[in-house]
Amino acid sequence: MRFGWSEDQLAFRDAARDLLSKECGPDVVRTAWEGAPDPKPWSSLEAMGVLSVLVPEADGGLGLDETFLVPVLEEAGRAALPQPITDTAMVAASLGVTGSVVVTDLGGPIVGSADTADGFLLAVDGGVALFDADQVEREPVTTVDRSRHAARIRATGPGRTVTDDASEVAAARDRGALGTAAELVGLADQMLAITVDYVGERQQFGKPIGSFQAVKHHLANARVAIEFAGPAVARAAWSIAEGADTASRDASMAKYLANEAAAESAKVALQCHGAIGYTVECDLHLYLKRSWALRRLWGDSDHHVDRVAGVLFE
Amino acid sequence: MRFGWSEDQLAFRDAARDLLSKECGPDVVRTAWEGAPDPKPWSSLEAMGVLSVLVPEADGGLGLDETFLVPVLEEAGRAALPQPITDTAMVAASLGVTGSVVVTDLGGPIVGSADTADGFLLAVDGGVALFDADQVEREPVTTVDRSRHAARIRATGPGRTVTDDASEVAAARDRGALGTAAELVGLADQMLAITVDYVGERQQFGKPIGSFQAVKHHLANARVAIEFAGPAVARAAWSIAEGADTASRDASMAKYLANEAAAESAKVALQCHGAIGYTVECDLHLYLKRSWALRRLWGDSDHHVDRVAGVLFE
Amino acid sequence: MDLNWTAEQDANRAEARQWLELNLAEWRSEIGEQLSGDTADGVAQQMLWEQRLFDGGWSVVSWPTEYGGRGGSLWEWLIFEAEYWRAGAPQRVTQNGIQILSPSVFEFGTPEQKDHLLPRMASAEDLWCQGWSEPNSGSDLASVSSRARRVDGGWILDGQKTWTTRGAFCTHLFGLFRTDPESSRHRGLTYLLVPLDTPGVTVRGFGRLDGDEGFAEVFFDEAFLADDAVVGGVVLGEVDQAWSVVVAAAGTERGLLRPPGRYLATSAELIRLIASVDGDRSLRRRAAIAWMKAEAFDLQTLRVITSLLDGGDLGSESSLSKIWWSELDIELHAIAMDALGAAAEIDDEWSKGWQFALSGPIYAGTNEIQRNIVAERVLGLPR
Amino acid sequence: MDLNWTAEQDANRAEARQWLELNLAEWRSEIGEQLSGDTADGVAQQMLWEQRLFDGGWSVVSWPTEYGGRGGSLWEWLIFEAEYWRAGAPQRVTQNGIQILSPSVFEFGTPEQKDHLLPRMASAEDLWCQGWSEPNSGSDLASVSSRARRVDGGWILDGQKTWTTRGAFCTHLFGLFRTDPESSRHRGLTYLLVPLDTPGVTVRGFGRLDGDEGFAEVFFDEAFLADDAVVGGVVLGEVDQAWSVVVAAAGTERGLLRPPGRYLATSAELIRLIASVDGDRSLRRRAAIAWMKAEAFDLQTLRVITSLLDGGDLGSESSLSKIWWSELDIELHAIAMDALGAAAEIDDEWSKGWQFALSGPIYAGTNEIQRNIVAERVLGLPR
Repeated sequence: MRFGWSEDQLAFRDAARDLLSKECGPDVVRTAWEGAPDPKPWSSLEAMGVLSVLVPEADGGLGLDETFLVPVLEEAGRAALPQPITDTAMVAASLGVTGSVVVTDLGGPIVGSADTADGFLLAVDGGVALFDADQVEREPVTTVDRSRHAARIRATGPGRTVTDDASEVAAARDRGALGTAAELVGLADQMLAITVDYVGERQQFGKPIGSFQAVKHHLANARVAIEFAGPAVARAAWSIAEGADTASRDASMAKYLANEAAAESAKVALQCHGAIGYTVECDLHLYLKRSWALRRLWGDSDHHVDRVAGVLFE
Repeated sequence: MRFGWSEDQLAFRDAARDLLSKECGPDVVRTAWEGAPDPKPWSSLEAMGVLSVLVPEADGGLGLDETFLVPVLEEAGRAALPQPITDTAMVAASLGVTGSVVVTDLGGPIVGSADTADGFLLAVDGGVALFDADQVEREPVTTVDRSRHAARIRATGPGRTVTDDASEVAAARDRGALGTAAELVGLADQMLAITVDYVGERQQFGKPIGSFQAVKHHLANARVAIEFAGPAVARAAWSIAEGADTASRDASMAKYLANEAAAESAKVALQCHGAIGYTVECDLHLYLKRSWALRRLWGDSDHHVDRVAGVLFE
Repeated sequence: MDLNWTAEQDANRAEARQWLELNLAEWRSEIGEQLSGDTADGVAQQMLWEQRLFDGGWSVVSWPTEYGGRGGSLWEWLIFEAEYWRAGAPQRVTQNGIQILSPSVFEFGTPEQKDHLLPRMASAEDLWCQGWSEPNSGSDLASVSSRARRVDGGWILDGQKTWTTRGAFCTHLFGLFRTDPESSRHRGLTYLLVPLDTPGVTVRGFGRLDGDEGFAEVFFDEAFLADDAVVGGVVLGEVDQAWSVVVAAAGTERGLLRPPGRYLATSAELIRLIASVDGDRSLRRRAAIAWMKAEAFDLQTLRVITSLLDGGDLGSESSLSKIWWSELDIELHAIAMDALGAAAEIDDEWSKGWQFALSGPIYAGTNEIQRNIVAERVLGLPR
Repeated sequence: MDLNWTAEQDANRAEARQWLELNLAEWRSEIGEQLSGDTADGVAQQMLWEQRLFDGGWSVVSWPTEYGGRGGSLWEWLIFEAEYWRAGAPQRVTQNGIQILSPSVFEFGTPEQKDHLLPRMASAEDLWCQGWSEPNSGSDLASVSSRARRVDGGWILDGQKTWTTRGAFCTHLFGLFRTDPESSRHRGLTYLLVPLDTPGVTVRGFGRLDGDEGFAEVFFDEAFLADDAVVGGVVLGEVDQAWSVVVAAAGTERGLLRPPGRYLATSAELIRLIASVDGDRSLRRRAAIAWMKAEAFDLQTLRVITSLLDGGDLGSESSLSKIWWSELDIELHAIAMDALGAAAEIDDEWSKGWQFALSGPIYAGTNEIQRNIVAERVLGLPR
């Protein structure tokens, strides 16, 4: 028994965090609201091997498992990395599909980075098939988080069957829930951190607003939710990596707790920022809106609670 | 349109409040924990006409309606009057059944004042029948609120049919929910008032604990819940008195909001009292435990929410 | 207690309903696609709507007819508002003037100010925005530092206001300015009425959370505000005595009553939404609970109006209402978002409503401040 | 990361499970109807159980064998606790000594104190209660006013402690006493060990919320506490320096780790209850959520133990756990109450558990205090 990331996993994560803090600050996220995202952080992550963690070494990947990838996805969430890293690095890679940006509709009908993706992994008759960018039709969707560049996708070409195996598709969905849960924990932590900084500086009634007990308790609630979502995500990474019997249940639990932690953190972050946070000029909204989108991708809270209840009351 | 109690209704209520504050203080509630309740407040209310508000004048009652009775039931709740006043004055009286203490199982299988009641109104084959004390068998139940003197009741005699009309039985249940809702609003207000007094006096860290923002916000939440439950109870009284189409829905709404207000008030009252409230030596527990019992009598929150949802989504 | 409306009130309701149905249809066909009221083009559309409302005599139902009102009672106001929201009519671009400024004009204005300001406000000739918050004065309103210096024939204004709702589209601002430079906190402030085209006043619109330009910063750079820049004078109440105006406004009934019809209308839409997506039992339960809360707010408002008509006053109890409706609005929209599932992220009416609802616990005094008020002034807890 | 238990740990678990099954059955047949551990007769029953635990070597799994422990690691402690609660074994009457006093004895006790106190605590020969709270010192522990005056050969104690859990059934009290009469707040306090049969000490049991005599008041009326009233001395740590002991105890790992098995066991019972009453979907959802929270607490504990074994320390993060388990315990029991419906008011195990759960956010520092600690010490917000 040892429940903590290894030295290697931590080093890999820290490298990603350094990279993202340099190359994917809020200004970079903002550019993705205006047009195509800056390709730099994505290609740096690619160069680091993040996109091919799950790809076997024989195929040019790192040949590692989800316990290496998940800590990095938390960092991608913290940075609100515009591209759908869970789709590419977690779901597509685990199905043996590589490409620079591979997106999928397995997590829901509204697909991110639809305009720049070079691969589309679409649900087809109980299996999944891969389509090139010129084999699909995009119906763009304006989402609250503009940096998602989302669309509904319809295949126009034949595609290449990736799997017909329903259990592989189900496993891919579990990985999508896990990856998104990791991003949400990072986002929750980021929203909390921004807010802790803000309430320490903002003065009202002659003192920092962070010294008011109501503000303290709001932020403590967010911290509590994050504290207990993190281990659930880590455990699900391990369960999936090990192929444990409980992998699906654990993925659902991770997504549920991460959803709720992100919801709590988003709520108190906005409230404690007050009017300053209620503008698109404040960076907070970049993270807030990403968290709203990810909460409902790869299954919302009700969906995952029902899956867990299904196991407990089977 | 005029949404407020009349002068007469207020005068009747105030008389009941005066009477109960003199004759049914916490010491009197405590005696009901040890044995038979002090009969004084009950007989005073009887003499005032409270038990026969709904009884026609021709039958010796006051010939008034629920809008007179409900404000008094709030006072009975505030005082945690040990006897089941909703059973007697609201439900039995509206079915034309009089007697000193009439109890019923229409609100649930566990019946209060089972040892001292002189009439038992029991559900029988879709209708209700009245049984004397010697026509029933009691299976005593130890409840958390010992002052309830509760039992499960089984008829052993033939009884007297009161009604076979399912709609009258349903109306009796609505009245039971309404009366209990009124008691709960009074209880919620009482628990809050006791706590406001306490936190104004109790000193910790060199000041009254009521000056801490966390304590303030707890108590403000209880006050908000009560503020919006009260009008729902008043409206249901009017709807039932007028025979409005929405009477059942309104009774359910009243019971739901009163349940939640009492739950909120009970929660924050205990928390703000701390260890002092967590003892049977503190009066708070008398009101707390009564509120727990009444929340589930005459339909719990889920039951009443489902009834309202049934109307809204019919 | 009598919850029946009178025949006259029923007739009022029918008249309002009919007028709204007809005029909304006409207005909608006139404007084509309806735009957000927090954009320049949307405001232009809504000015057409305000004009209709005023011409129809519905702009300010409870005001005396001499100021452009209908002379209606609070009941008629409530009935109209219920119909207004039920009909899906747009949020009023005139609301900051009508809801926040007008009660103070009624109470503190000179006859000349009333005669001039109120009809122009009702007819939307003047569009008023609120100049209270500043970059360093949000919850702590008494800390405002924008200054007005007395000079011959007027005032020189300096400083900055911000988060000014629809400031970029308004003609006038009412605001608090520090006129006694030696003063601190709530003393020495004056309530001034400022045309936004005054030289030295600069307005910069900026994006609210939903991206619409619903907020503005207003900069005052040695701006000269002539005493007659507003007919009747630019000072409302007494010089250095703005705080008494602000406090009284919080206790007056006009405007501060939030119309419950708005939340009843949202809950009715929510129920339609959930019925249409075949919501499961727990969504239906949540919607029923939210509906009950909207209904309870309506009932509580009936209770408050009855009490006002009996001579009571609103006082600090308005804080109870503010907590309730703001948290209810979030609850209603959160349930809708959950019912929409994956579609919740689409930028449409529901998600706009969700974002707007999130401002409820912040504006008009955060809910943290409201809970302090409930605890201290309603319950009497020590400060 | 490796969430598999070793073969040795699996064997430990099997051994514990088997021992508990056998011994609980024997103990239950020995005592007949099991009474509340907060009554005199119930404590007598539980002393028989404590004796079995000690004889079996399971009383203090993680203590060194020289003090009556099993010399197990924190993992073995965790495994045993999970099995303990899973088996439905009773709450420990020895817990205040083992969980709260013993960490301080390990850190601050003299060798003689350790040799004497710890084995007697493990074997339940001494039953310890905590003398911290006073009528005017609850959340504000630093305000204690019970006094100890130094005299020849000992101390004279005066004052009162209260809400002393199981005080009426214990043999000894550990408590904070003001030994420097000039001192205030957290300075000048001494941590004293007091046999409850000391002349001048009076214990009065009284009813907790559930009516059981689970609380006591302890009165000190010129009570003479001889220096040798406890072998090794009655002062733990240094005179006037109790606060450093209290602070260190909050940061040490032993005892303060709340065993998650307790909540996992309750959530398993809850799931059985709801399955048995054919709970509707929303009850099942609520139970699944509560189960996830219990599971998350288990996982977070595994994370904390891993970190402790890596040389980390617990520190203020224990406040996060306290908030979580105390509110989870209420949630678990509230769902059970709702599942029971009308039967929820019956005075039985579930309603006892509900009432006990309500004490969670109050004792061991209210959750309001814990949230302050999280905000100030974990997040670094200004005090």
